[in-house]
Amino acid sequence: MLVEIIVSLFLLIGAAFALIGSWGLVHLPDFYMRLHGPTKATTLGVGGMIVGSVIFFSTQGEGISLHELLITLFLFITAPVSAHMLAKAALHLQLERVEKTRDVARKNTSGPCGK
Amino acid sequence: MLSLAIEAAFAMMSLALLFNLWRVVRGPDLPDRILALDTMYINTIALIVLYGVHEQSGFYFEAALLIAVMGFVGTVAVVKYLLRGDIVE
Amino acid sequence: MELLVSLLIGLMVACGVYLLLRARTFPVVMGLIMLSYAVNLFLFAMGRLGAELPALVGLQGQTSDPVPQALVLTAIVIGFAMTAFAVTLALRANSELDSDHVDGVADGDETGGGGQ
Amino acid sequence: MSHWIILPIVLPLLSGLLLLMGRSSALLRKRLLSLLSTLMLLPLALYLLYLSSDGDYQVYALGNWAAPYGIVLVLDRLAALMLVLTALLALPAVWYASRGDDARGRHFHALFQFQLMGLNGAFLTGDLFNLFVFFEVLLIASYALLLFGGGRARSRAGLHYVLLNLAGSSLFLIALGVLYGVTGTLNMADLAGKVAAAEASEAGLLHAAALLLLLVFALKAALLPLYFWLPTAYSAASAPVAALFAIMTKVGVYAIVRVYTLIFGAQAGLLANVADGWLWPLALATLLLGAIGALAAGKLRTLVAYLVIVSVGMLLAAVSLHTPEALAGALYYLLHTTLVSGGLFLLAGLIRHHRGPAGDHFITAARMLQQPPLGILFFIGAVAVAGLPPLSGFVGKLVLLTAVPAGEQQAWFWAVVLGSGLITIVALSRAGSRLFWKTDESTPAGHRLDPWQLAPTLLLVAVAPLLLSLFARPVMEYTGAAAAQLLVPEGYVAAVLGSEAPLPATILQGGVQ
Amino acid sequence: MKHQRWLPHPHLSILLLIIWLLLVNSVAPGQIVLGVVIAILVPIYTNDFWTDPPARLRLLPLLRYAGVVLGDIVVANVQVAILILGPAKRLRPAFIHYPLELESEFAITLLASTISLTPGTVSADVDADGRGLLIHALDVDDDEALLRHIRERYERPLKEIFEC
Amino acid sequence: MNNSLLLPLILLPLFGALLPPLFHRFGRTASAWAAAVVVAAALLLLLSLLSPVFGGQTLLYHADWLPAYGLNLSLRLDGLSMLFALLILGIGLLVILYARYYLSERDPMGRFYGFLLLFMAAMLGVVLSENLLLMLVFWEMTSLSSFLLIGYWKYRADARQGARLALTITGAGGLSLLAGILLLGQISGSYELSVVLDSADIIQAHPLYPVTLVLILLGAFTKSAQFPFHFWLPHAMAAPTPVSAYLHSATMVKAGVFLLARLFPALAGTELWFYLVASTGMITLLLGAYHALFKHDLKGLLAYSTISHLGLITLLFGLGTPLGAVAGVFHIINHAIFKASLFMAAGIIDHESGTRDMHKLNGLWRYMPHTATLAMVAAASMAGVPLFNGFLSKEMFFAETLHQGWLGDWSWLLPLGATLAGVFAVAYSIRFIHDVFFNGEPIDLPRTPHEPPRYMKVPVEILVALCLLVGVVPAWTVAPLLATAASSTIGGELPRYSLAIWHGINTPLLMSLIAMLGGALMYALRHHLFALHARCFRPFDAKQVFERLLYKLILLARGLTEVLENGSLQRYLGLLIGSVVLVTGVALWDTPLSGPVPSAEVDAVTLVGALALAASALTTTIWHRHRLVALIQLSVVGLVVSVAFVRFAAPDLALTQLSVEMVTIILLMLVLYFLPQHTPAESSSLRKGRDLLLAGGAGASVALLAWGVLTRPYQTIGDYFMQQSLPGGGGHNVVNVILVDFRGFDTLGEVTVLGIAAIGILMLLRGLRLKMPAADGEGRPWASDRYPMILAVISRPLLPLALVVAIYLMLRGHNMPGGGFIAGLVTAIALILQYVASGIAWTRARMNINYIKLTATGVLLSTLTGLGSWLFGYPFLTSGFGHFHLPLVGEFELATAMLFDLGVYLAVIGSTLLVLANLGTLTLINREMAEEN
Ligand code: NA
Ligand code: NA
Repeated sequence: MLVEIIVSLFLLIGAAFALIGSWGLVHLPDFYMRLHGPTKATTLGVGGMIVGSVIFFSTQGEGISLHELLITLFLFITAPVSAHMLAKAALHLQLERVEKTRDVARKNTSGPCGK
Repeated sequence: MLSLAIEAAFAMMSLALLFNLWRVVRGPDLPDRILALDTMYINTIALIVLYGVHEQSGFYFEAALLIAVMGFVGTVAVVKYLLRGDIVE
Repeated sequence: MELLVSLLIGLMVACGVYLLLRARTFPVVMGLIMLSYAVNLFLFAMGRLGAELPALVGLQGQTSDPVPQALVLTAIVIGFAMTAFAVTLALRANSELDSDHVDGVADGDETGGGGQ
Repeated sequence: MSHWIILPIVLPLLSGLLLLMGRSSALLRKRLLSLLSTLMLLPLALYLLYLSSDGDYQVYALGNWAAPYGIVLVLDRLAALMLVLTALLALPAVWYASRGDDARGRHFHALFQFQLMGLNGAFLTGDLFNLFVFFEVLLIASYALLLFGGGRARSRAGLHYVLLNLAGSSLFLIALGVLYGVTGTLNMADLAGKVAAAEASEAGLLHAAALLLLLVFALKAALLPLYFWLPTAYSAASAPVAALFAIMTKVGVYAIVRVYTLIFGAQAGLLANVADGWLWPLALATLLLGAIGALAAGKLRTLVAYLVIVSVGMLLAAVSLHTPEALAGALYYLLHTTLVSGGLFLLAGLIRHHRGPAGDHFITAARMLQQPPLGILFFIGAVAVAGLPPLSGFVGKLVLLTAVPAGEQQAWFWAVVLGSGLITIVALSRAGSRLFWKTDESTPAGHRLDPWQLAPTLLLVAVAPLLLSLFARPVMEYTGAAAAQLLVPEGYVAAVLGSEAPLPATILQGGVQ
Repeated sequence: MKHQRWLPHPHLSILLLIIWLLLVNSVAPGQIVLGVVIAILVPIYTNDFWTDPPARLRLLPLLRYAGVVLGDIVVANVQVAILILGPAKRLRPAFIHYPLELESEFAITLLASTISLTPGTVSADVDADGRGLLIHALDVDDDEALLRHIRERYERPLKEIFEC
Repeated sequence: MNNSLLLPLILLPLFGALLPPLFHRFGRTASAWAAAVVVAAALLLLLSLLSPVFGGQTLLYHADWLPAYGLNLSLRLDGLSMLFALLILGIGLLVILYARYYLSERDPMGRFYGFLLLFMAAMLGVVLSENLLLMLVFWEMTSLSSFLLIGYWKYRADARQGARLALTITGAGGLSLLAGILLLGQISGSYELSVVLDSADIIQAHPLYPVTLVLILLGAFTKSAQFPFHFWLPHAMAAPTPVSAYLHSATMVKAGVFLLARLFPALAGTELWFYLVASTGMITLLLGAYHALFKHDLKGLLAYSTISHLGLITLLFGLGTPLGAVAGVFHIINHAIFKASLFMAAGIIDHESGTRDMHKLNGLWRYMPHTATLAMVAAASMAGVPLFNGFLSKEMFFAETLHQGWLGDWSWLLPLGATLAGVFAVAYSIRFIHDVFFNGEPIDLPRTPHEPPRYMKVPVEILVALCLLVGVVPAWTVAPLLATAASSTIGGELPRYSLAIWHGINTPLLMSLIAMLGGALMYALRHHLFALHARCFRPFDAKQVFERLLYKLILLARGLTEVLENGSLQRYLGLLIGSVVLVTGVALWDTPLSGPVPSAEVDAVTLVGALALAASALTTTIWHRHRLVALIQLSVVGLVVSVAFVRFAAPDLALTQLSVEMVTIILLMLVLYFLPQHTPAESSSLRKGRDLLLAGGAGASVALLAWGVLTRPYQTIGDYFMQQSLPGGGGHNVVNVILVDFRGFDTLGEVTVLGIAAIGILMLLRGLRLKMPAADGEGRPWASDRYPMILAVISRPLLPLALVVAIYLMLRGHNMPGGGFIAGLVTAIALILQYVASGIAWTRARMNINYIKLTATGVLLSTLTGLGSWLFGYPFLTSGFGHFHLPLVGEFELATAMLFDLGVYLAVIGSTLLVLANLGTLTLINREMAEEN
């Protein structure tokens, strides 16, 4: 029962963060800000699910099941690349940003790529 | 308890995916759509893991793993295209 | 569920066919891809949708029909090979004919008599 | 179980793979290997013909899995005949190609071998999905071969050909899906039984599947209204490729014969002979429109391509009759038309190379340096393909004309066949007159003929129709037997499904302890 | 280019073995044997593709670093969740340039990934000369604090792990 | 019964046709000799058979050709065929001699004799055939070989057109004859003449008799140049004169009347026969005779005269009486003799004077008296002057016209017409002589005429002698031949007839007299008649009309073809889709749509997935003109389909779909670079509407099919696989066991397809020149950062990690979701990522694999695994597996299917990289090319 509660908790946490991240994607005003929604909330979103799953399967009586952790591992390797590349693309395309965005850049305002 | 939580999680994931879909469709810019697609992939991982727990079956692990390993390749390809046109140079 | 899947397959076929009927190679290739999604799903559905478990030996419960799955796998691979060929050919045609029109005619010439 | 049956598939596959392994510069060695492999197919096919000639079915269970579960190859008279035909056509084609046409790009011979693999597989398989796979093998090889050598015309024609066939492949899968979804099986013999036993509630779906399959095959066979792609495609291909393509439409015809005798034949209960009502009028219209197209053609390759369409109309009209006589005649005619039109494509290639910039267009041009041999070949080929005596075309036409049962059908068939025959004669005499008679005599064009290209052309254009005509009786006896066998599909079904399933093999049982 | 060694990347091999055992979800002897074989063979065959791996790598600091990052991710997730759920008007987004001390590309990449993985910041670009990162932050009030935070919490440990 | 000498009669000239071209290198004379010897040999052979035939025997020869279809190599030599064979070989021999001198140095003589002998063989075949189908074979061969002969002077437009006209008309007749013969065979039950000729009652009573008769007559009439098909014959005069002398006197055109004679017993004697044949004959007789008079070309005159005489013969057979037939046969002989000699004489005149125009030809008597004499005799015969052979048969003809009984009160029409034709015949015969040999002086002839070489006249002399001999002493010369021929024509008792020159003064003699006088009068009035003719008849050139008609026909054909095949793929695809909708509609029309199986509930997540699928499919379509946007929408479809496979318990499918999805995106991105970024808006709303209709129809069709199947129960072979997978295939993952074992053959084919596609793509890319856009769709220049650092640094270590995952997927595929294909794709994606992240040069330096060989090796490995089973006596692709035990490792399984799967793995890597890497390299190549230029 306790296990069930813990698993449920993790699943719900995961789902909640996935949802929040996706909400951010919908709700935030410019691309650069939207970029934060998924890349953050979904890390924990998936993470929550994974932990829930690990606990769930490890308590099914068929030994410990940790392989779901690999999903997180690979996601941690690959997800930042997507985010980084997307940001690069957005800078290159000079996507509009909300006006209040401050530029604390050392070089120029349009980003390092704008030559 | 668990099944109720799973139902709720399913509902939230569905809503999340709908949000993603909205952004894919709405754009306005290409990076937005790509980002939304990428998020869909990642949310799909979560959904598959959740489905595995729901079905109490480990057969779907590989699908989730595969997305984790390969899902970003599509994003990278499209973004590289936006940046350079030529993705393999 | 059966109705929903049938309708979805039908919708995908319709979209695929509409794209297939476009005049430029790239939308046509997208149409082919869409069509192959639809066909794969169709072929898979022919093994019915009621299964809860994958077609693995030793599971308790209703497993899915493995035959259509094997067919779909073959179809996916062949479809991929064909798409790759078609899209490369589109490239070749675009280069040789100076147009990506499926009939190789210049822009703005809709029904164009490619003729002989 | 004789392993010979799998060889027509495995042999070209292996040689195709070996051809890919070799260095790309070693063209001579590749030619030899390709020729040798194609040459070996002929005795092999003849041996299989001999095996099949006693009327027994040879069933080869791949992976030792009995039908209907595993894939089986089934050798009957028809399959053997098609194998022989393929070998007979392929050898001159690859021989011709080896004199230079294969050097216009890479991997010609590998592609050629894969094409043969696909063809032979399609003729041998007893499994409908496997037929799809072999269709794809032969199609993808044909796409590449069609485009071999490059150029604008090929790109455009190739694009149409490829895209249409891709749509056709999707259709094939849908039809297959419905068949499987209703009957739960893919083996053709098993399907025959299941379809025959189908209840009224399933008949509509099976009917749809049958007609969709018919469309797929009709697209390959080039039946109205799905033949419009063919003239441009075939006339764009290089000569040896077009020659080999002479059998591509026949694959469609073969599939129609096979499926609509075995699965949807006369014994198919509610679905008996579902294709016939569509085939008959469309085939006749195809026949006529093909002849009209031949008359309209502006160059020899296009003309021959239309004659291919004419032959398809002829064949399918006969097939739709479902009588042993008509089927026997159709199979004879199939042999004739495939070889002769293949040869004419080769001849068109020769003429093109020897006629300077005019190519094979029907315009006045300088006379060819060595006109007489080409002229004689053209005359013989024209006689053969127009169905004039004494060559095989006449025999085939005669047999088909007599095969149609008296009555309204006969009147239609005769009128269309004879009418299109006349149009064909006019078209061919005009073509020959333009190419060989109305010439500018001042300075001959071209160069000396390559006897090694002339010989394969001669084989197909002249020797084949002559021999087919001289030995019409034994050939017709064989095709008659093949037709009889086709019309009693119970034998096929019994041969495929009747035997007890062999026990699954476990070669490595035990192992190291 | 090819300099075959028995164990070109021992750390990688260990990682691969762990991954293998996780994949098969078993520590049966057979799987360990197979995993060892794979863990040895795969790096040999992919050696050429990883020409500039970190010269040295200190394992314990690395593990500590991983723990820190994971913890930060959880905390930041909650913070950002609150930000996202709140009105967007309140947010103070900014592009911040972060001058790098790290020099190895691998380490820089790890830092950039860490920044991206921790909610609230994304590393948007690397300077052409590799001397700085462009970071987009969702909500900052104190630029310097953020730069300091990254420097202290992530870049220094990474330096410790990979460089002298 | 089986006379083995008959076959050589045909085979001698048939194979002999090869000799003259071969002997041509030894000179023209050698070539002529070769031809002559062949014909002489055949003639001798024929003469050796003379006595049994004259003794009333019918010699037969039979060999099977295609007996089941009634086509046999059966020959017959009776009186009629003897007569014709004699004409063919006899006159043939003379023509060979004549042609030797007629043809010029620059005419390829070997070819001429070759064609001539070929024609001769065909003609002999026609007259010697016992089997009607065989006769048709030779019949068509005469058309073909005469086509070659008429077109012999191929550089002349009139020769080419004349040849084609003749071929078209006689070819059409041949096809009609084929149909007629087939019907005749159907009615009488055999194609053998001996049966057919005995079945007159059955044939003439059969409801199909009229159709049969018409079809056969069409064949005969076209060949014999009967009205209204007569117009090809004058244009066939473009042939060298020896050809005309041969084809249009004794042979080709006689084939038609031969057919009338041959089938006389079976078909003649009915009212229909009379009306069709006799009236055609009569019209032709008059028409030919009339036009002959007004031709100024010598050969033209002879051509129309031939038409007229053929009409006469036809009319005689048309009467349907035995005596008429006798007269017909007799006139065949006579006409052959005098017309051949006239053609030859005309040829001599043409040859020696350089023209055939009677306006110019005058007074040649002075230059060539010998030839003139010969011509006069022959012309007299043609006119029906007593003491010449033509007179005898013409008298018989006049007599027969008086004795027919079909026309009742209108019976006088026949003798009237006959006499009128006689008048014209006399007139044009006089003209032939007087206009040419007398009538003043020649008018600027191209050459000064003189007598021809000695041997050129010999054939004419022989023929003219025959005219005289037959005319004067018919009983001693022609009588036995005529009797034999006529009796076998009639097929029964010969009627009483007399060949005497003098029958007393009777109506026919009167008619002859009228013809003579009238003819002379008409010739005297010729100038007025010519003027009248020129006023009333506009010159009508059938050949030009034919050419124009043909041209219009070709234009029509071209128009129709272009309307059908407008080269628009959209139309062709539209037709295919339309057909799909049509046949599905027809098939499902009266079928209940849904079956008895209840549907499952739809859960919320699935519904959301469905929504996503539907939305993205629609947006893909709607925004298809914005290619990249549509592509992203399409990716969503792919993702949802993958998830659907998970949802419906098909993990293998999900894995495959996902990995193929990745490769496809890379592929499309690679290609899109070189294509326009946007599709122009060019579809009219009509086109859009049509396409929407088609798309909707196709979608509805497939949806109906899916719904129909999904709601019906089925039994599947799938259960067998579930049971046999482990014991028989050694694997738990049934899908995989099906792929590598149960249906491994499919998989082998599938990877072969992949390999071939890769090779084909490589071929397409070779030498491909492409424009590389310098800016993206919105005109922005590309970013400068080629290989983003973070991407490169992550990609490199990802490769070993991905490889481990691939190995894992592959090894466990047999028992769990996975397998060689997916593993191959994962590996390929990891490798292609290196290309994307670090570039081609970098990757190539590290991985120098020949992808073609890798692909081939993979397929080869799978194939060899399959072949391995032969060693154990099992069929191709039989798998084996076993459980093994090793210390430390424990128990594990090995299966040959794994080796097979390894082959698949390698082939997939090879072909995927072959495609992607080579596509990627395109830019490199094009950049280099651009820099070079
Ligand atoms: Na971050
Ligand atoms: Na590139």
